[in-house]
Amino acid sequence: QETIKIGAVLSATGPASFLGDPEEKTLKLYVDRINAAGGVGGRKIQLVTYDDGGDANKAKTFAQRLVEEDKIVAMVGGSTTGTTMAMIPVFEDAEVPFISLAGAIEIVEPVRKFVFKTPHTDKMACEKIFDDLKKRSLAKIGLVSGTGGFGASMRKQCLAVAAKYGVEIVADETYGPKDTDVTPQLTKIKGTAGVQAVVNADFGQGPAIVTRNYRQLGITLPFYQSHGVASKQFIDLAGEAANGVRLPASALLVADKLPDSDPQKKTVVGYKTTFEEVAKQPVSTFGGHAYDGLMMVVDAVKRANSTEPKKLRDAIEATKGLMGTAGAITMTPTDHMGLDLTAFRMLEIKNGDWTLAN
Amino acid sequence: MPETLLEVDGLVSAYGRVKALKGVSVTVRAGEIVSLVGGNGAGKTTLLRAISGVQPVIGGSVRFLGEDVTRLVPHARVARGIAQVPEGRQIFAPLSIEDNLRLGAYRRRDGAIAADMDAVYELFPVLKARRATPAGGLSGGQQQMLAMGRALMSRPKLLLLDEPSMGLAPILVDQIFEIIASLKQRGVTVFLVEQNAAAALSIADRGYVIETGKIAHEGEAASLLADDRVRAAYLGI
Amino acid sequence: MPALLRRFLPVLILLALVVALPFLLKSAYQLRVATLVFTAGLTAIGLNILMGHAGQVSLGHAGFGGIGAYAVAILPTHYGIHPLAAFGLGVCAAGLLAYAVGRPILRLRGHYLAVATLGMGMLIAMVIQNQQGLTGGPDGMQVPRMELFGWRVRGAETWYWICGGFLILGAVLAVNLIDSPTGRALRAVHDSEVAARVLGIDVARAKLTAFTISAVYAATGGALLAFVNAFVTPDIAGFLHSVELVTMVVLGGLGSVVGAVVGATILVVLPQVLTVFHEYEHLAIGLIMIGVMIFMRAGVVPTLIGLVRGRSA
Amino acid sequence: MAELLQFIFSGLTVGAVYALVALGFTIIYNASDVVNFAQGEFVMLGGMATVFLAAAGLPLPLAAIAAVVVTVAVGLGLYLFAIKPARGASAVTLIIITIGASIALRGAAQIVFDKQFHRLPSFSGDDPIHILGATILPQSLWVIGGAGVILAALWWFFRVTLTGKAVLATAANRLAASLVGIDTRFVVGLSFALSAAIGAIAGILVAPITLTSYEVGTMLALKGFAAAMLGGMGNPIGAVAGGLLIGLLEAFGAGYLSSTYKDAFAFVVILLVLFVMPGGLFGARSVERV
Amino acid sequence: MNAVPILELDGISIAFGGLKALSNVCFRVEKGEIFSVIGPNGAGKTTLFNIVSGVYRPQSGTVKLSGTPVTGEPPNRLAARGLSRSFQNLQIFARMSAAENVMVGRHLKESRNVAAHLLGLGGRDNRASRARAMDLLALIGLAGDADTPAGALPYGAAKRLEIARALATEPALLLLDEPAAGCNPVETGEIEEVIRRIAAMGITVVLVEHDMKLVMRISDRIHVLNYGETLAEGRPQDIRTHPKVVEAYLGRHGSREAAHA
Ligand SMILES: Nc1ncnc2c1ncn2[C@@H]1O[C@H](COP(=O)(O)OP(=O)(O)OP(=O)(O)O)[C@@H](O)[C@H]1O
Ligand SMILES: Nc1ncnc2c1ncn2[C@@H]1O[C@H](COP(=O)(O)OP(=O)(O)OP(=O)(O)O)[C@@H](O)[C@H]1O
Ligand SMILES: [Mg+2]
Ligand SMILES: [Mg+2]
Repeated sequence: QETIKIGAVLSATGPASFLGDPEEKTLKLYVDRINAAGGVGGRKIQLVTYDDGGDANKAKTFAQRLVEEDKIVAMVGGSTTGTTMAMIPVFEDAEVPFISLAGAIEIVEPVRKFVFKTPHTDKMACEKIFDDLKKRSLAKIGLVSGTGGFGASMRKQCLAVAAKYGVEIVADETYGPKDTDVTPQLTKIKGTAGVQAVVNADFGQGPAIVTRNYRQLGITLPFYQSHGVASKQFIDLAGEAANGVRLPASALLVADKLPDSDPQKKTVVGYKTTFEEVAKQPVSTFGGHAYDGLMMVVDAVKRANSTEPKKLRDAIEATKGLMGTAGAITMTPTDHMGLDLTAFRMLEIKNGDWTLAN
Repeated sequence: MPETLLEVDGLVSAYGRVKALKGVSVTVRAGEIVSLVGGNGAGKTTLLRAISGVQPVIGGSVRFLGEDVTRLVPHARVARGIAQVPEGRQIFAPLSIEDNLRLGAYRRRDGAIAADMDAVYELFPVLKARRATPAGGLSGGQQQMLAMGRALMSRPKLLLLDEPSMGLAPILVDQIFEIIASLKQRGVTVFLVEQNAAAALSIADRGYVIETGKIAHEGEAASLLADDRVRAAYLGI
Repeated sequence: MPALLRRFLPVLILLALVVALPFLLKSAYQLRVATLVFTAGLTAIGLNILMGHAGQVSLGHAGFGGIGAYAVAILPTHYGIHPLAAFGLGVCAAGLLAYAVGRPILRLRGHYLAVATLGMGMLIAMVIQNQQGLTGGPDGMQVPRMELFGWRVRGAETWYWICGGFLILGAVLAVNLIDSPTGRALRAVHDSEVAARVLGIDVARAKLTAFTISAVYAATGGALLAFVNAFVTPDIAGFLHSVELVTMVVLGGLGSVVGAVVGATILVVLPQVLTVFHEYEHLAIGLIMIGVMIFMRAGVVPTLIGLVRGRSA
Repeated sequence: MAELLQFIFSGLTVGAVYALVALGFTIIYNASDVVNFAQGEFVMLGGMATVFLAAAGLPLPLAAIAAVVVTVAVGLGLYLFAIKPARGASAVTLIIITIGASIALRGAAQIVFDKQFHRLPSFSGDDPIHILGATILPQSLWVIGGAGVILAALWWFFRVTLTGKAVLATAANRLAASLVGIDTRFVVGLSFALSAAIGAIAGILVAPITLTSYEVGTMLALKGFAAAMLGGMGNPIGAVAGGLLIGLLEAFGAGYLSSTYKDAFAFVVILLVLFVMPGGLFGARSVERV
Repeated sequence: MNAVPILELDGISIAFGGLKALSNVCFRVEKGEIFSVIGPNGAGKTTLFNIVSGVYRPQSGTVKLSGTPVTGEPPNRLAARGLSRSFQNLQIFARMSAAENVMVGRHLKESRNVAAHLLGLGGRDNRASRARAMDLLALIGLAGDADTPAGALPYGAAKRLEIARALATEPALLLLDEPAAGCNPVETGEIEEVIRRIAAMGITVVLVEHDMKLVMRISDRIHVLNYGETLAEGRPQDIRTHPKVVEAYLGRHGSREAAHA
């Protein structure tokens, strides 16, 4: 019987390998598992992955290759917003469903017929953080963000929604994706009058360095990171300094601490255990996004009982209550992400481990 | 008959497809001064480079003190006692004059290096005056002195000289030829390439004439000097 | 005339290639790869004028490509300028910038010139990356489709022919230049600046000419790439891309027009072919580069030409 | 005041990192006129190998030594299998070979190690040292000290030892070097080994601050190269001065101007310096007679 | 004297670091002369050429070409004024053919319209320059090597190539720095012939050379430098026996050679 050909263009190397690497591992891992268990409705999945190295130009070429040479029926991938945006026209033209793993809201707003995405948007992360600030009656914050894709995009969103939560950004500093010291920026924030909390928007190693510098300078204000650091690796890299940091993230990170009653618990514990066992590295939410994307396709194939791309697209759009690592996913013709704010949890790092903040 | 120091036999060498040496044979015996004369592009420089090992050869052999050195790397030949004053001087421009001289004695481990350096300075006082400055600033003739001094620093058994008088003031040309002649007393054997053929042959024991990659004449220096063909072609008389 | 034939042989080879390829390439994907080779090749031909002939390195040429690319993205999007005009403006802007910064920068030599151009390229990339409002920042921006007399220029094949045309044009101009008084002046500067000067060559001007021309090539290549992709990200102007361009020129063979295109082909096609190696891809690319340079020291094309000549002689 | 001092500390820390990398460039450059683009990979290898050897159970100091040995072996391998076979090739060709090597080494590292970021524990703890209201981490002092020691060693090597002079002579005129009896292959091989060792040591010293991953070499090489050129290529003193200056410029740029354009600020200053001093701060004016 | 001298140096001084390479050098070269500058190694002859041709800028003093002060003008502007030179340390364009080397010398006579060159409109210049280059190569005896890469020419040939290249600029004043270095007496004789022909074309020649036979035979006047200062100036027969020149420069060998001339 014919296999189900799923494509993936990921930034497995390059500056965004932080995202692409766990994504690729997750896809391979779960495709193998699904096939070992007999496939989907008796049909095996065939996964075709390409590494774009974070380069949009390459990503687009590979996207075209997936569509024309490999003849895939659905695509799960696009690690960064840049590569995703470059690939969108290819899948729109070819009418193949494309589930992006990148963060920016532009991917699904405006809604494009064949384009979906799994992760929470950075706008949601900002909202979640500001919500928490509001609860703690903190209104003036310093923002320090990376100039890479993730940080720049989140900075933009945070600046846009701040007013809605009554938050005032009194210091706005940035640093480069490969910077090794951020103390000058933090010194400036520290010296800014009235700052009550600091938010760091970035992913990769940057936030670990920022966190260490933060403690080096002895700043004691509440400190927020974004969902970009949602991996145990952050705690390893930042060390002691990570304690006390708060961040919005999916339930995945606190899988074992969730109450048994939590509807997400089974999914996240399952994914976490499987991934860590096979990949031998701590789970991150990015791999989780790939898991969610793959499961959306699998779920759609089952419901559509077809691998015809257009039918798959319709089925994906009809996804309802699918439990992913990021939360329960419910797509609609006007919402191609399918997550709401409740999917985010506010976590705090204590004693080198994640805990649910309350 | 003194022992044979250098024996070049049927040497062939080429640049790309152009053969610059087409089977050259030359013998130099210990203690001799042997001159090689020839026109522009005859292959003199190529021969000296091949003897030193910096020019690939595609045929023939080079024997030094009875040992076949044809396949030896250049520094191993220096270690066996072959030094060269190359065409175009080839000094270490950014290094100081003193360092240039010191590097001439790179293969030596004896204690007489400092003394030899003083001897070179005595030969060429200009070098001493500027010993700490980069050699690249020297005038053309001064660089030629430095190249000569550097080669002497290695205390060679065989000294290959590629146009040592080129660019030197006449008064120094005298001096250079005197030095070459005096090397003989110090037991250094000299293989000399010179355009100043008359001067070169007049201090030499024997001579070779090379024409487009082949030895055309050879013999006692005096007889070459007297040879009409040589006089007409190379001495301009 | 055989002399004329010899001179235009590179152009004829490229022309034959551009015309023949569509018969061999089946899918839009394959045409796209060929198109990418053309845009990169065009940039490499220009850079070759600077590096191969005038002997000046630039580690910032991607910056000029970025200017061309972002011109056709920004000007139509934000200022309503027609894409064709934007194309022209972008290329002019890159040329003018090269002309303006070239004078001081080109006084430097060798590796110092390399860092200076690197710095210039980085500055361009940094502006593109950080002027988020205008450029979309690191996530990039859409390039509006070009419309000519009501016809929307699109489709892999259309862009194939357009880029192929530009490649041939670029090759013709380069070949003309090399054999002209200007070209000789550039090559003279490469071998001995002081001799060039005493022969009446204004060395600064000669270098500046090469720099500006090569910047125009790069901007043209960048703009075409942006059109083809309909999307640009700051990578196009980045340091790594600059290094890639230099590598193309050297791999293919410094001083050879066909070589520049061959170098571009190697670096564009290789990653597509090497996907079979999966995670060993980068290792393989690196090793292939080393291997080519060891066995073809003068670059692929000059070495092959040398072999053929050697055989026939 | 405390703010200014903090910027200075930041600049010195970052600058010392660049300086260490820049120092690694000098030896190979001095021996062969080649800018070794794989120098950043030596730095990466030093850090990553230490991390993984330590994770495999070696005590940290031993892991560090082993990592230096591994990196030196890689450096020698690079010379023996990539540079030496290309004997007689031009400097550009050799530079492209080092670019190829850097891609290959990164590709190999991502397989042998992984694609994660790692951190080495700081050598003397993470408690910041407070000076007049500003703070500096003990590890920064290690990096600065390391740069100082390597600088002194290199200065001695090139100025005093005959081998050091042979290295310089080989770069200045390889033909003449052969003719005075220098084994030029040995010299160039040695320079690769030494550069690799310096790179590895740099990688180990900076890893607790910069963190390390298979990709960390690219940026470090870029900044290190800029630092080396700013100081005057081939001069160890210049390398350190250039590194520290760039670090300070970045810190002051971020502190007083705009953090977004701090790198731009640093590059603009580099360009300005080179316009005034085309051979870098400490570069010897090249003497070329006609 | 009659007309304005073609080259006039007045009080030229330059120092490198602490080293005074030239101090207060003055002389005039009349149009049509063959004027030689001699002196011990390091006397400052090449430095003088470098100053006259604009490669170096003197620390004091003036250079006049046909009465016009040109001190410190860049070499390319001086070339446009009719000055050209060869080099003691070869500066040929090694990667270009011998003919192309000479064609570069035509640069100022060719159009400099880059746009036209890009469009392939340089053919006329190319043909004219090539023809002229072939003539000049014939003059120096390298016609057979027109398409040889200049880097592969033997030393002596390369030196002559430099002369042809300098002649291609159609100079009024030609500076030759040791053209006969590396040539045997026969070849030196050929160089002498070339210089005479150049002079016969009405080109003024300033010559630096250590070959005393050549210098004494060919020069109208000789200027002697020593340690950057003028030691003597005069006609060959006066210089040949000038005691200071003999002592500082000629020595036995030089005197013998000079006497032979
Ligand atoms: N690098 C090179 N590439 C190609 N051919 C060369 C090269 N060097 C020398 N040749 C050729 O080899 C031949 C011999 O040259 P060589 O330099 O040995 O001559 P020479 O006798 O030393 O001449 P000169 O007196 O001018 O120094 C010449 O025909 C020359 O053209
Ligand atoms: N760029 C420079 N840097 C340092 N010193 C220099 C420089 N140019 C010339 N000199 C010095 O100036 C003096 C004159 O040099 P110049 O080359 O003019 O001598 P020359 O008369 O041409 O000698 P030769 O006959 O040996 O060629 C020399 O002592 C030389 O070392
Ligand atoms: Mg010779
Ligand atoms: Mg001179």
